[in-house]
Amino acid sequence: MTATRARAGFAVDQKLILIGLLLVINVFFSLASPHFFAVSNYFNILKSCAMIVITGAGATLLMMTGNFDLSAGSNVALTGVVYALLAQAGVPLFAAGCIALAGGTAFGLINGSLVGWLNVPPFIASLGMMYIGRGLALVVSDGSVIVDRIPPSMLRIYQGTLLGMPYLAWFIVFFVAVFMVIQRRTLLGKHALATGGNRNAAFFSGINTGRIVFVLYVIVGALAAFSGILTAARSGAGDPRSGNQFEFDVILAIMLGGTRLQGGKGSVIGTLLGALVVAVLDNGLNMLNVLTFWQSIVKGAILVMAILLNEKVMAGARKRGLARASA
Amino acid sequence: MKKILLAALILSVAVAALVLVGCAKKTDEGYVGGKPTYVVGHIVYTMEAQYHQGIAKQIVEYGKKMYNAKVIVLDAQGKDEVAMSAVENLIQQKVQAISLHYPNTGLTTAAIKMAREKGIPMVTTLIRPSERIAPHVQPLEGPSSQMMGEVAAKQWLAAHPGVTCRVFILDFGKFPQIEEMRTGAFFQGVKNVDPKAVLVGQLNGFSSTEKSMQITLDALQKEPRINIIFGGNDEMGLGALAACQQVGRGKMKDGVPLTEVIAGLDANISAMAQIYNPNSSFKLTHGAVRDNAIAEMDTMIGMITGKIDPKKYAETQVLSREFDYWNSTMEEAQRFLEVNYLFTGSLKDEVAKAAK
Amino acid sequence: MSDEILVEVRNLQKHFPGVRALDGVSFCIRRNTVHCIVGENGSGKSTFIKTLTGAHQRTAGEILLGGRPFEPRSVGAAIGSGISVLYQELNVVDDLTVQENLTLGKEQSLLGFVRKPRGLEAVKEILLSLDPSIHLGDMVGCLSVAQKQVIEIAKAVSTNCSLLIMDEPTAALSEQEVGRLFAIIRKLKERGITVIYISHKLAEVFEIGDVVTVLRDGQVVDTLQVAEISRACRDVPESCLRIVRLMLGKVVVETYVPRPSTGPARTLLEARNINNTKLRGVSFELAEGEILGFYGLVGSGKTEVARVLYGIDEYEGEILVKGARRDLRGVRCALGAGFAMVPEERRADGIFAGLSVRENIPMMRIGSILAKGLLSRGKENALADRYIASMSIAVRDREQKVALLSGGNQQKVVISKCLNREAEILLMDEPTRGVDVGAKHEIHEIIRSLASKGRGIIVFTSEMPEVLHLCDRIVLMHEGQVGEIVANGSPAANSDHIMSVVAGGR
Amino acid sequence: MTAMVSSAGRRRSMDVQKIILLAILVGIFVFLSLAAPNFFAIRNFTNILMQVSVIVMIASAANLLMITGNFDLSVGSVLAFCAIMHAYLTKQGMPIWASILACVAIAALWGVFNGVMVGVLNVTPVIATIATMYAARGFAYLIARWDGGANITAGLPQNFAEFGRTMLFGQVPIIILFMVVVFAVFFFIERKTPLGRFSYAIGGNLSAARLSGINVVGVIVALYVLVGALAGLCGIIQVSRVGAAFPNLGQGLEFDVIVAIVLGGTSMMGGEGSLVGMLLGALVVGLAANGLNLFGVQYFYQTITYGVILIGAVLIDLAVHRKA
Repeated sequence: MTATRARAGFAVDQKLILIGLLLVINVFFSLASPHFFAVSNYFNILKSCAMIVITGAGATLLMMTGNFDLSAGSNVALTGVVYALLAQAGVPLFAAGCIALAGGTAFGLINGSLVGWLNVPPFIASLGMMYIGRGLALVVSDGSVIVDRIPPSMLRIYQGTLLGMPYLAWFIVFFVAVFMVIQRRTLLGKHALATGGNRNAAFFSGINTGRIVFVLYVIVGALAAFSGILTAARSGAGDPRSGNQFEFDVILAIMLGGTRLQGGKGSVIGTLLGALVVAVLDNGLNMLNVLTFWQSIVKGAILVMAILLNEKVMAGARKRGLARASA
Repeated sequence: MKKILLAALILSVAVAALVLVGCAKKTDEGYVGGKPTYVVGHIVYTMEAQYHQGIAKQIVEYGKKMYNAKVIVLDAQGKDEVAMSAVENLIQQKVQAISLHYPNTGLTTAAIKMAREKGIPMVTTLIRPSERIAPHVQPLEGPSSQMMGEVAAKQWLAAHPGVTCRVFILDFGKFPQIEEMRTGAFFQGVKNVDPKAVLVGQLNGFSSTEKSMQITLDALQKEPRINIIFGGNDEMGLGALAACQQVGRGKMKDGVPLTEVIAGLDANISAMAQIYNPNSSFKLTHGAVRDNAIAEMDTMIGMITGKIDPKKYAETQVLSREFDYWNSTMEEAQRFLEVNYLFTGSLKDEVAKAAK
Repeated sequence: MSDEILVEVRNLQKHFPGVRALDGVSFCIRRNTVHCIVGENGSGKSTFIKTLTGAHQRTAGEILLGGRPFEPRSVGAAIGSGISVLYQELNVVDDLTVQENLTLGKEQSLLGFVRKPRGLEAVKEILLSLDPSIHLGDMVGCLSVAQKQVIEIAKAVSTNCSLLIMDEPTAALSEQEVGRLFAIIRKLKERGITVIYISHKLAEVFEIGDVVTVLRDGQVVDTLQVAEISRACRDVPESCLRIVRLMLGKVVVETYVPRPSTGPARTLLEARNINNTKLRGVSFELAEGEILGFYGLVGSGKTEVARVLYGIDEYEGEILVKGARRDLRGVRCALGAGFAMVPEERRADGIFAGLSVRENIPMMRIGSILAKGLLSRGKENALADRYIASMSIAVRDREQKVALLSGGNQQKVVISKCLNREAEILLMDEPTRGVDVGAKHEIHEIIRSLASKGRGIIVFTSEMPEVLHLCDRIVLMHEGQVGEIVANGSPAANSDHIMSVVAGGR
Repeated sequence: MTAMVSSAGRRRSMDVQKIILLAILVGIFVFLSLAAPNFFAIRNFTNILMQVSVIVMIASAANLLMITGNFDLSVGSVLAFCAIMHAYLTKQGMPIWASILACVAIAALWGVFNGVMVGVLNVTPVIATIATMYAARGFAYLIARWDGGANITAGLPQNFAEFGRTMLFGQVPIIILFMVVVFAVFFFIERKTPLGRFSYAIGGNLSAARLSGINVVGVIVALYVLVGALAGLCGIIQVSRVGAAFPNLGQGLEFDVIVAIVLGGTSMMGGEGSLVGMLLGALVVGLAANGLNLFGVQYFYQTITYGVILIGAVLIDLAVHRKA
């Protein structure tokens, strides 16, 4: 039967494009810049996109249900500030981290309740929370960077390494793995896909779609909070202005990875690849000492190209009868 | 279909590549003996502001001329993550020294330490890091800001005896050091002249002329008696001016303030053109571009050659030159612009145009 | 045992603002029977189902399930108590495999991890017994409508439901598939499952039903034993019309009346040797004032012909309109060439549900309501009223949202929209699908009158009665080729011959 | 849960939402007139209108676009691009009228670019317009740089700067006139022209629209062009108001626009919405901002209020529906 083949083919193709794209730009940069092709630099790249991947891993599942979270960036800032404030107040870092995490999770909880239970459109709910969160971050920090009396050990999460690999890289591996499993092997993953694929079907199968969405928002909130802690750890300070436009980088990575805004099929790996493409571009372009304004233009071009190729693949998949060919 | 994919892929990547090479090329020529003696990095808080672009240009120019040094300029785009990966990026590119301007004081400290581990000395500028462990270049903004405040108040009171100074300030949203060196100092200056002076309001102008205009409009609505406005940088000052003119104010008669006095900061061309226009009420600014850049460059080279101890906090202070309609001549301004902003035109003409 | 009452409905009431959708419905459903519910669109059938399955909360009355009062608060609750529904819009997830769909919502899991479901053999067995051509690993997105239905049925069965409700399950099926579905329903009966079967098609009621309840305007007209009626039919054919009369209050008997041909008609359309991925060497002609029927099983290529003529699919070959060769690339050139189509999927491709009747009708020829290049409300209203009258569309007023109309009236709106195009050649893909008997009759009348006005009409249908009643000539499709073209009324135009052609090519 | 019920519900919601917005508007209004200093004054109302004018102008076109189920995140960047372009050209001595035409044309081209990507190549609007957003902003900075700075301020013809601040009858800033005109035009388009009707059709049922022979691609491209052109025009107006061109003009504008539209009851899925609702939405936001500035509230709290209004408005709306 063609069906199974079609499915496999589809999945592979789409990843292949990103992988191919990655290879090409990697080769290009390696040739163009003497400093690019080095383990340490790849660690830099991983570090620079760690937060995006970590949050994106969960957000991918959320987008598979047809929802998204614009408040992630504000959550990052708020959590970071709270974390720093607690640390400043002398709370042991671990405890402070837990409290901050709880706070960020609560943030996701509100998002989840608004969208999952009260049926507020995700755009409005999370955009509103984006403003509120940003505002709160500025209020609690009184708009200034929280840095005095912060124990230097805070930096360790960001700068430390394990077996020669930065913690952040390990985190990427860990979270991507976890959420791959969740996506492929768990009820949550299946039901998320069902919710986005055909809400009625999910509903009639007795799946509580509201709860799925709610849970995923909470998860994304927690992940964003964790990213917030990492952000604070990066500078050893809580900056209420950090994580600005973070949510876009996340959504961009997810969509590059081939997950549709409308929900349905999606893949965590795709998100990882998408984030890497952007990160490698940023890093490489800086290596080539390209003027920042050109960088943004090139970035735009590459984005469109990647999506175009995705579309082509989708179309191909459709031709092979994956989706119902409609006029 | 596969063919189409491949073709599209290769084609578009190729195009992108060409663009890159195209703009990467031109930075790498004109060094004595074909290659630079030193390679250093300079991280800009954001290339959006004319002031910061100005400094960047100066460092590149001066570095090349003076030390045959190549300066890699990276833009932090006002984002922590970008700033940090910029530092990592420079370390990766094995530069010999880095100069960094970023308002997150914690991040700058962390960056200094990170670079130091890799044996790369770093100098900070404009915003002092949270820990004073490395050389720092600081324009003396405080005194100049205060002086501007005094001049503004004097001029206002001279023209309107007995009318208390009502000050409105546009800032970047509460940065302590900005408070200390710019907004606070300015208001202090006003108070020195007019003890009864009141601060009507201080709001974030997001260093955008557009937003500053809107906010100033609201401020003037709230308190029409505002008569001294200070913009945390020239962009905001111009916004304030635009707002005043929108509501039929912003006027002077041969330097005699009719409606209010506006001050900015950075001393860039657009500000100067208004300052020497006898009819507009934007009249004061101050700034240091070239000297700041020179100090940064010298410090970096000094640290590389071992003349300066990269682990010791030493503040190189540069004068932030104050300009106003009453106490500084257009010729001085012309020279300042030429030196600092590589200005090639003639200020006189600009003013003439603006005054039309 | 089989006489035991499974569901008893007593004076069920459901009121919506302004409407009494159900107005005191009472009847019994016996265990292990196929209980048909018939009635026009808007007679309250779907409302009844929704109340029974907890999608709606009843206003008054009571339902007894197996003797005990039954008050489903939610769809979940209804499923829990063994009631499953097969809705018209299929509720399967295309992105999941057959197996994942079958187990969706009741996966065995350990700490949230999906386990290899244990009861799989059971499901597999059910699926096999229903349709062996479906494999557990297939992506549901690649299956046909019928197959998706089977999956839903299998799912219902595997949730060991005792009552399965089918809401017009044959709407999207070809006769062959209908046959298979009925076989499945019989199997279900063997499994001791009671089926509530909702349909417009009396033939189906006779074939599969045990008991039939007739609804009209939210009230029960009568509940009858199908066996009795059919016996009656055998004895006195007229009494066969009794049930029809019950349903409509008026009699509809359709038989083909060859219309007097007004001399040698001009050829409107000529297709020569059309080929594409699905079609092989299709050629036919359409004369002015002719109703040409395309009949065939699903996959026989009749829909593909429609798509080619309407410029949706690519093709090789020649298409001449009034003798002039036209190259149909894209819907807009097809429209330009004088075609207009009533699409098969009314909801998906036909109506603008959110817009009013007034706004829907002029969509295909906005020019018809323009005055000096601007929309003229006056013209628009006039146009809408004209069609509401001529098509006797049942609406509150022309401002009513099409979404709120019954299926039949929605279809009429779609047809009006198409007619307003004033095209010479009308392509009608399943023009009466999901339309009640009364509306069906009216639509047929409309088609005939259009033909008599000299339009050329091509009807693509999977209902043999429709072809036989309506069309002057019938193109029998088989595996993408024209099997045979029979003139209606000729001896060749009998169901046996037709079936043999479409099924076997010869 | 069937298409019928939900869509019916949404249609009803439209008017309800407008009423709610109106209520909120009046509420804020009354509160401010009582509490805020100098709020209740003609000049302040012109002031508020002046501040929402750019948003309203662009949103007038963007509203129709969103009714088709698409949106444009690049308006802010295109605005900046045209602002800089215009400044650059006039500085090079091009006559103002010519430069205006040229810039609006270029802005329209950005629109074509978006429209083709979305309408023809089926790139999802998010990615397509974000890409344009990056590109246009990038070029804006580059042009400024080629001119030798981070912005173009010096050397602009002064009389043009004056023009943007002209007061009609000494009371009404001319930009408000522009706003009224643009709004009226699009009100007309929405109600009276095929373009408006087709937008609803496309948003309501894309495939039905195609099969009805509506030129879907044409409509979408046309709307993107209109949005782009208006963004460009606003850019030029801003230059003339501010008296200088900055590449960071219109930052975050795309959001203010979308928020105004969505607050006004246009669904992001398309198919429904109205210009009047959008205007109310924009006014709510503008009024709130103005009030908070009058109180001299730090922008920290302003952002919070912004979010609360957004969510609050929708929640009230939903609550009302629960009852209805």
